[in-house]
Amino acid sequence: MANNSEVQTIKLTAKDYKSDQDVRWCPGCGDYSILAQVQRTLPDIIEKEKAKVVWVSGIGCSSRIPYYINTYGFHGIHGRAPAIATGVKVANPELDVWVATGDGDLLSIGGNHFIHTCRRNVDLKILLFNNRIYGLTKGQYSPTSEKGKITKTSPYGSVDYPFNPISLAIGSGATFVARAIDVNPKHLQEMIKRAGGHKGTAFLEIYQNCNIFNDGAFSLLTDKDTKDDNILYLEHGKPMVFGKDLDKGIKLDGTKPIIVDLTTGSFTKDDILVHDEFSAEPILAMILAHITDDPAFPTPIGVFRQIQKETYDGAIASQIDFVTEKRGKGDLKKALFGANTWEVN
Amino acid sequence: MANNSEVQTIKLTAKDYKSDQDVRWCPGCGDYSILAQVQRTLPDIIEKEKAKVVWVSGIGCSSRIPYYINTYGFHGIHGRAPAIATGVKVANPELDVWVATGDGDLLSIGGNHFIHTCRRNVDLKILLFNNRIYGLTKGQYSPTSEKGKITKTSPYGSVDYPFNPISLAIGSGATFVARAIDVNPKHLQEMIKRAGGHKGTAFLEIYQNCNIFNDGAFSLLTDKDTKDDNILYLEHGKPMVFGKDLDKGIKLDGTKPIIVDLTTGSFTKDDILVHDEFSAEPILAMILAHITDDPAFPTPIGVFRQIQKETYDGAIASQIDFVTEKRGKGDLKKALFGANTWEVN
Amino acid sequence: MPEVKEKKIETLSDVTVRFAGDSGDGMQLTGTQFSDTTAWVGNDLSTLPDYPAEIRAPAGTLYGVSGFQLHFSSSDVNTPGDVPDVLVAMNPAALKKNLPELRPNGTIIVNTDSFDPKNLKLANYERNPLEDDTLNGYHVHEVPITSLTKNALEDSSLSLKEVSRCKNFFALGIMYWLYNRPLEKTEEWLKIKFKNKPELAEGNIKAMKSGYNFGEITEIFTTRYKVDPANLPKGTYRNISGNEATALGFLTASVKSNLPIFLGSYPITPASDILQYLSNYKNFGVKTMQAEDEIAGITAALGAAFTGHLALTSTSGPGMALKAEAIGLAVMTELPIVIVNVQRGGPSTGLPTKTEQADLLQAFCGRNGESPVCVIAAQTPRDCFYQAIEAARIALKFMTPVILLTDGYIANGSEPWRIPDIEDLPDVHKEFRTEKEGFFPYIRDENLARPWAIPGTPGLEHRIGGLETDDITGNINYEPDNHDKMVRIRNQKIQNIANDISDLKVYGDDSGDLLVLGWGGTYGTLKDAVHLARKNGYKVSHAHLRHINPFPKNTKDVLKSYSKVLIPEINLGQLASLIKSEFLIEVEQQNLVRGLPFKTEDVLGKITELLGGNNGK
Amino acid sequence: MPEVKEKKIETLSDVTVRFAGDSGDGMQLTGTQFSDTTAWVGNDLSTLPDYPAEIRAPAGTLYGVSGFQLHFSSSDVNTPGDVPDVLVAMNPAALKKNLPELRPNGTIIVNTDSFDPKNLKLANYERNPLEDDTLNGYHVHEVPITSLTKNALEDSSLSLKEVSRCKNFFALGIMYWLYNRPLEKTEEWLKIKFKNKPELAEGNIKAMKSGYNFGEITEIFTTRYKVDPANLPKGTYRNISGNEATALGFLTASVKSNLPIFLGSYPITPASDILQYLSNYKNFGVKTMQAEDEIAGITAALGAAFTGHLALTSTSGPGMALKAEAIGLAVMTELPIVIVNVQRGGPSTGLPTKTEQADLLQAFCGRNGESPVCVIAAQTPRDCFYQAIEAARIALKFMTPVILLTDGYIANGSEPWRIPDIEDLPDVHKEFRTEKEGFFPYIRDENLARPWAIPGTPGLEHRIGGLETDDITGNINYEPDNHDKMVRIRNQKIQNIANDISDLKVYGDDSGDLLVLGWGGTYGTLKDAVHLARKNGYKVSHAHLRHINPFPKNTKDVLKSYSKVLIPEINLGQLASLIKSEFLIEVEQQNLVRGLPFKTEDVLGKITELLGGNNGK
Ligand SMILES: Cc1ncc(C[n+]2csc(CCOP(=O)(O)OP(=O)(O)O)c2C)c(N)n1
Ligand SMILES: Cc1ncc(C[n+]2csc(CCOP(=O)(O)OP(=O)(O)O)c2C)c(N)n1
Ligand code: SF4
Ligand code: SF4
Ligand SMILES: [Mg+2]
Ligand SMILES: [Mg+2]
Repeated sequence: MANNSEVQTIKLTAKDYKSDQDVRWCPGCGDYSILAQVQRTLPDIIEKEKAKVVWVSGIGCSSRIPYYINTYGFHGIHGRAPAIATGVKVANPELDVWVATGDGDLLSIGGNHFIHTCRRNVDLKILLFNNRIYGLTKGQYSPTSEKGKITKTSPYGSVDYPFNPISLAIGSGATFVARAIDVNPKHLQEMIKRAGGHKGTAFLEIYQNCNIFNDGAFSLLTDKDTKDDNILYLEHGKPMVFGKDLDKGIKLDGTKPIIVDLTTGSFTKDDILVHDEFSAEPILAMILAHITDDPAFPTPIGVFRQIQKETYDGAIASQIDFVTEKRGKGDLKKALFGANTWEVN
Repeated sequence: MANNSEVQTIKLTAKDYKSDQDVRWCPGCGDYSILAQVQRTLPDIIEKEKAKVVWVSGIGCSSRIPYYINTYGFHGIHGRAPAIATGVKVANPELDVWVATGDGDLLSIGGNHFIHTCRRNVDLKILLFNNRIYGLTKGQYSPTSEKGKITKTSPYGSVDYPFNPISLAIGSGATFVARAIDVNPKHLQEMIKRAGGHKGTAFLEIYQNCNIFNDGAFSLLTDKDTKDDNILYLEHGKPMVFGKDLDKGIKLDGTKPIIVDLTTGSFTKDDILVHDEFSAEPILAMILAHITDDPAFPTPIGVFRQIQKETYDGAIASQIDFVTEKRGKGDLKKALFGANTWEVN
Repeated sequence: MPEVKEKKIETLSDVTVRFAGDSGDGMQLTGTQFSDTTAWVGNDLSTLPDYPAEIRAPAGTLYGVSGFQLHFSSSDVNTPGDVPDVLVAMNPAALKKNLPELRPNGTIIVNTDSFDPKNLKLANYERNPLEDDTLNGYHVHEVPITSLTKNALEDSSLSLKEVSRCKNFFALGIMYWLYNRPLEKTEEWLKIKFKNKPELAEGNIKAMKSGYNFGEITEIFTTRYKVDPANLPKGTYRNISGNEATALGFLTASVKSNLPIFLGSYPITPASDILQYLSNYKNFGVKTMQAEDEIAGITAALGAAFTGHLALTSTSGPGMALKAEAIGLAVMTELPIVIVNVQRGGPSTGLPTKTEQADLLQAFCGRNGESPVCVIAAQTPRDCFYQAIEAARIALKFMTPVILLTDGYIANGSEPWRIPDIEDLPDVHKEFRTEKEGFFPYIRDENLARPWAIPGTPGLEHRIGGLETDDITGNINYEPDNHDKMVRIRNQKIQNIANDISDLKVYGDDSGDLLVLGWGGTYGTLKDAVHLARKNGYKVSHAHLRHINPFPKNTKDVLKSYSKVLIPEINLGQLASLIKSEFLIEVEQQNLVRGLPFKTEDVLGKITELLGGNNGK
Repeated sequence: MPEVKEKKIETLSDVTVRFAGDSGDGMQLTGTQFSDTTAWVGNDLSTLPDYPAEIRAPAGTLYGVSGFQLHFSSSDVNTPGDVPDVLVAMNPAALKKNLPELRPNGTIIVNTDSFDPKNLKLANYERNPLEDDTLNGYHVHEVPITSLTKNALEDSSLSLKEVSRCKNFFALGIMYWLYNRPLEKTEEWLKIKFKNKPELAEGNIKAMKSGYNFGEITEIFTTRYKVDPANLPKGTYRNISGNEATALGFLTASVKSNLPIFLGSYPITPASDILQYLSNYKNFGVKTMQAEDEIAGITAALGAAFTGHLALTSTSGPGMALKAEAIGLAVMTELPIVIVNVQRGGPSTGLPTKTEQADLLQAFCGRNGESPVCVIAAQTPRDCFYQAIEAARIALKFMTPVILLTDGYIANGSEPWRIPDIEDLPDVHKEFRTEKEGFFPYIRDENLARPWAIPGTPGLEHRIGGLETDDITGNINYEPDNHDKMVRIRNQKIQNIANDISDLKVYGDDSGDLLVLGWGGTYGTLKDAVHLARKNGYKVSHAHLRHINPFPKNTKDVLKSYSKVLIPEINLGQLASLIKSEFLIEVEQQNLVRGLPFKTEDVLGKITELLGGNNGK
């Protein structure tokens, strides 16, 4: 339903981004926090022009989010959100186009559109609500579920290896790759802002708890007792240290990362790998992507990589401008006449 | 049409793998060489049981190859060969299942099945005939065409960045990743054998000249004058040197590869990066994948990476064995009765 | 202890009850227990769960209401009942949502404890319906179920939350008392279910018994009811839902044909169950692949079909649309595969949790080119079992894709099923070709089926694909005459199936004023409606199509034997258009596209309308 | 110099020629030049290229033969001709492949130089057909075209290979002489084409002139022919193929509606041209996206439709199957989009380079649920222009997906087209909603179209999607009554289009013994056949449907005015089944599914058969 509010002249607030629809996720679902952080962050990213924001989604619990955000929204079909959003953005590059999607939606049925979006560098902000399960269809394993997972469709344990979504995004050429956690609101807000500020495909993986079908999937990263030892906060130009007392660090041995103890005296902060978000080559990002799968390592959170290159929508627009400049605005009569005509009198 | 030859008791030859169908590629097409190397190599890979070989393909010039190989073959629909082949292999893990596909077939419409096949590590040998163009549909750009390419559908130059297929395969978890060139028969044969010998998803990218719609796409790597300076042959345990006189080498500066001149005396072979096909982490492979896109670097040819892990088809079979062992062979009557019955007398 | 009055016992032939409460209130479980016990005492029955679309809607909301309807009788039951006679409403939202459907004069049992301001507001009640005239005209039994449960479990070691979760068993206890059912089945079940948490089993049992005693002791209920056992055929029975029956049908076809199942599928409501059930049968050699999408599901299955498996794929409407291209490939390669479409409300994502019959034409012609497939439809939950076998049988015998249509209503609904003797079931089988002499991949048998020569068979190496194939050799062939011939052969092969299926049967007289013709999940309703109309003296009969492409051979004769034909469908007239085009006869239509099964009275009304108020005389 | 005899000139009204040779022989080019010149001298004409399925089949093979057929006349031309009168055969394979279709007694010009043992073998000729009785009954002109071309270009600076490539222009020269056509158009064209390689232009021109002179001078040809200009309406003409016309129609709709085009498409034969042509019009603001697959193509286009563009997607059969789910989304979201299906031979991959009409039912109902869309079909190459505009007009006005069906035959075929005045073309337009007052996304206008409020419009923020929508507010709504209502509204909206389209027109009398009813690319053939039958005294008329869903309002009346209705189709009877189901009338069918257009004589034969040999009297 439309919201007939006046064009705002003062800065919007989170409330302006709330639609009149009841939010219908399960009580306790991590999606609530993500929605809240989105609504809190949007006023900072898009200062006044709420009408220029479009949320596109596929199908899944996560994909319901457009109904709850009072902007333009398109709840598509399963897996196709990146393609629909590409059409929106190419049609009007002035719009801020966001994609909300789930691990099934983006990485199972929608995998192809995802990698092609990354390849083309379409200027879309993709928020992946990764709960490592199919929520809406009531609990089948997803392409991010761990191997051996027991679910309704894998009563004896799934035989599929999971994707590493960050690795896949990097492998397909994404220009902005980051990760956040639903219950870490400040950091999540920052990541949403960073994604929103990126020109090009911004891929933000958000670990999201599905308390009904996959409760505690990220508890190592969210439980008070364990989170400090298991999260590595990435910050550009900062050494990669972690642990409650920041007493552990990551060091490179060739191309192989190793964990070193900073309390023994053998290593100092200077030995520690320094994060470089802006490296032209995706090697460091790939190293960080892969330590995620290694239980010995902490899970990196933050921006893995951000580089600049021309966007797909931008290139289409420039090409139109260029050709129009060169050949003049199209003349329909000329086009209909073509190269070869004759007269009948 | 069936070939009613007797079960062979002596070693087969290339001729045994020739079907009775006329080969219908354009004269001069690189596909001929690939077909020849396949036919030459198959007898070495699969010694006697021709009937256990299955070739599956999608749609494209390249995808016609099953008709020319006298084994079982399934010419599928566009993009779906990896999925069809997965069904074949899971149904009968005894079979040797090969996928022949093009850059449009595998990476455009078929991208999703490709990355999921890599993720699952299905025991398939995927030969990508990469001619960087849509051949069969007469010359539109493909997801491996360079940006700016002028084709029928991009008269002002394409605005798409290409995929780096090796990077994509690595990003999606492939366990065997290699590259060869159509006109390099010996090396191509070796790569086909290596792929054939791998247990798990083997991805072999073959640079293939389409002399009609994209002639000379790989001429830097095939012309006598330029090829030595532009190809880096990867060999496990060997330093990465190249050039006509093997006088240039690759060295790592942190995670960044640089080219060094071995003739100045500043560097010796010992400074040079040594190839490790079997590294557990895909970092070295990723570095090599990405120098392909850098015109300053030679193009690596050979095996980028090979690791071992359980295959999807293998895991499905083991799970069946395990459950059957544990619960006994299924009893239909019991299954029909279920948990809760009553009698009506 | 209060004095126990002797209560009146009334015998009924037919009762429909509906349990309704919040999603968290365990209504599905309560309903299932009541069904199981009811089946066990020998009634015929039919059930219909009604889940909310949300996974876990916030407690107390209208869209969070979960319902379970059950129709049981001392005679034949064909539907879960049009309108409930009894409603158990665990909260205001459940009352609000279900009241409109209750029979006038019906009985309501409410949990008064939940009628607090917060819940009333969540249910959009401005005033407490227990206190105004909302419930006038109903028999209302107000029971403080929550507090009574708490009282009963005062001494238990369970937490308050756990205690409160037992309240549905208190309600069940009341219902058991009311309808004179034994507690033992549920008691047993609870003991097994909570064998690791005996205190929970005990708590629930105690709650149930307290509910039972509450009925016995209090003055609220003056009458209890008896529904005598139905006269069912002898045998061993179980309850079965449509999706479970489909899965078991395939399992049976697999065992009978000695071909392992390969199911390539992608989860989708309301079809996911089939994948879920079949995943359990690993020790039958069943291979299930949860594919990355519907296209991978069916194409992998086609790969397995090529390789000699019993190939299956299961989905619902939108997923079916995605499989269209691959079904065409199955037609061209003439591989045996069964595609199950558990229809739901459409178009597009539509109404995922609601039922519909609107994918019939899609099954017929939702592909490019002349692409004929066999289409069959199941008509009740248990019929899914037989039609799954039939689909597999035809697919293998004729080397063709078969589309099996079921729908959300019969897929989720359940009914008692007399478990058949395996030997009595139809023969499902197909030989692989191994003989080299005279082998060609597109040579045909008397039914026009081509041979099945699977990879691994020495000497039969051959290639198949989606390009037009040469008659006999199977090579690529672009010749005009060959194409025309092959188009007709593929079509004829499907028509030949008509020689291999049973005639369309008629319930009622062989001719008359009206034939009610249906297909799929409306079976029970149409049958009941026709039964009632006939009782009222109308000359009306009922026929229900299971085979839709091709139609049974006698279809035309049947249609022509009645003055009028009425086709009720949960779509805008899809079977009607096929019948009109095929037989050029006028038909009457009844189309209600409400995401719900038909009601008997809707159809009865239409029959009466068509035949006139004077009983057709 | 030999003596020049005066040659006889014969006037003909109607000629069909076919150029045939190896793919490398430039036959398409030769044919196009002959057409252009023929059009320029004022004949009406129609052309049909026939490419091999292979990209570049090996030289000399049968499957490497490339043909170009051209029918020209001093009166109306509706088809490229049933059977050629003249065959130019550049090699044995071309002769072998095309001879069976030549008119008995027809003329053959062969390049004798190519009849060497190697080429004869490649063409599967056991003996040289020039030396046995194969060509008895034809007028054969044996010309050593290759050597004559070489002789003519002896002094040129071109390489031998280049010289040999000029031989098609020698052949063209002969044909120009034979049919009395001027050389100047082709001369001009060659000069522009090879402006950077003038020696090539010169060589080809010289070859052509030598061919012309060869006809003049030698004794081989005794007669030349004249085909007078046709009586065509005044105006400026061009040749146009169906795919080019489709692209230009959309471009026109874009300019007229002031909406930039967004075309999301994936290449596929024979539809790729549309994407290719439209990619050239960047300076019209046309946005083309070569998507990763057909699904991305249409869903991106839907995104662009939401954002206020003229949204298009183009494909052929298998690609159409893949778009099914997304078309359902377009139906539910009620967004304007045109989906072009250039039909080819099916099912599955089928016959990619051949024509067919077998995707009609797929267009109608190839989706889940009740998912009605508007379906229209173009009937000739130039008609594609008008139907593209019509499709865009309806899509925008009714906020609906429209499926535009063309086929490989009219897509690749070409004909002269009188370029219309832009002002005379239909109005295509749609206002965006900007008014906030009273806005709801699913409020409707008098046609039942909903408003188009595009992102960026302040105050009209709203959400759409594939779940069932609430009437008016567009919120998600799962209620039974709303669903039934919306299903009917969506259907009624499509039916309303019937109020906005022109009546079905009849060629011939308004009533009679037989109506030949067609749709799509068979137009010209049916018209010709009916024309000939009428000349023979039969009471037969012709009507051709452009709007198929909904049918024009007078369709029933038209059908009922004839004793019989014949529906010829290149499928097994798809329009026939729609007509039967909609109007309950018996129809006669003629179905040839050979990947080829009908021949006039086929249809004429059927008419005669139906009406009896005695001219229907
Ligand atoms: C074409 C199609 N296939 C399948 C479905 C069923 N479906 C809906 S959502 C979903 C997956 C949901 O998982 P995810 O994307 O991880 O989202 P979540 O619910 O976990 O947020 C599936 C399989 C569908 N709606 N459409
Ligand atoms: C569903 C579908 N979409 C499109 C096509 C048309 N098509 C056939 S092959 C092809 C691409 C060919 O390119 P590639 O895979 O690179 O193979 P190549 O011919 O270059 O070997 C396309 C677009 C098709 N056959 N089916
Ligand atoms: S099912 Fe899981 S993901 Fe979906 S709303 Fe409930 S808690 Fe959230
Ligand atoms: S078009 Fe290109 S890829 Fe295809 S057969 Fe010809 S040369 Fe080979
Ligand atoms: Mg999920
Ligand atoms: Mg290619």
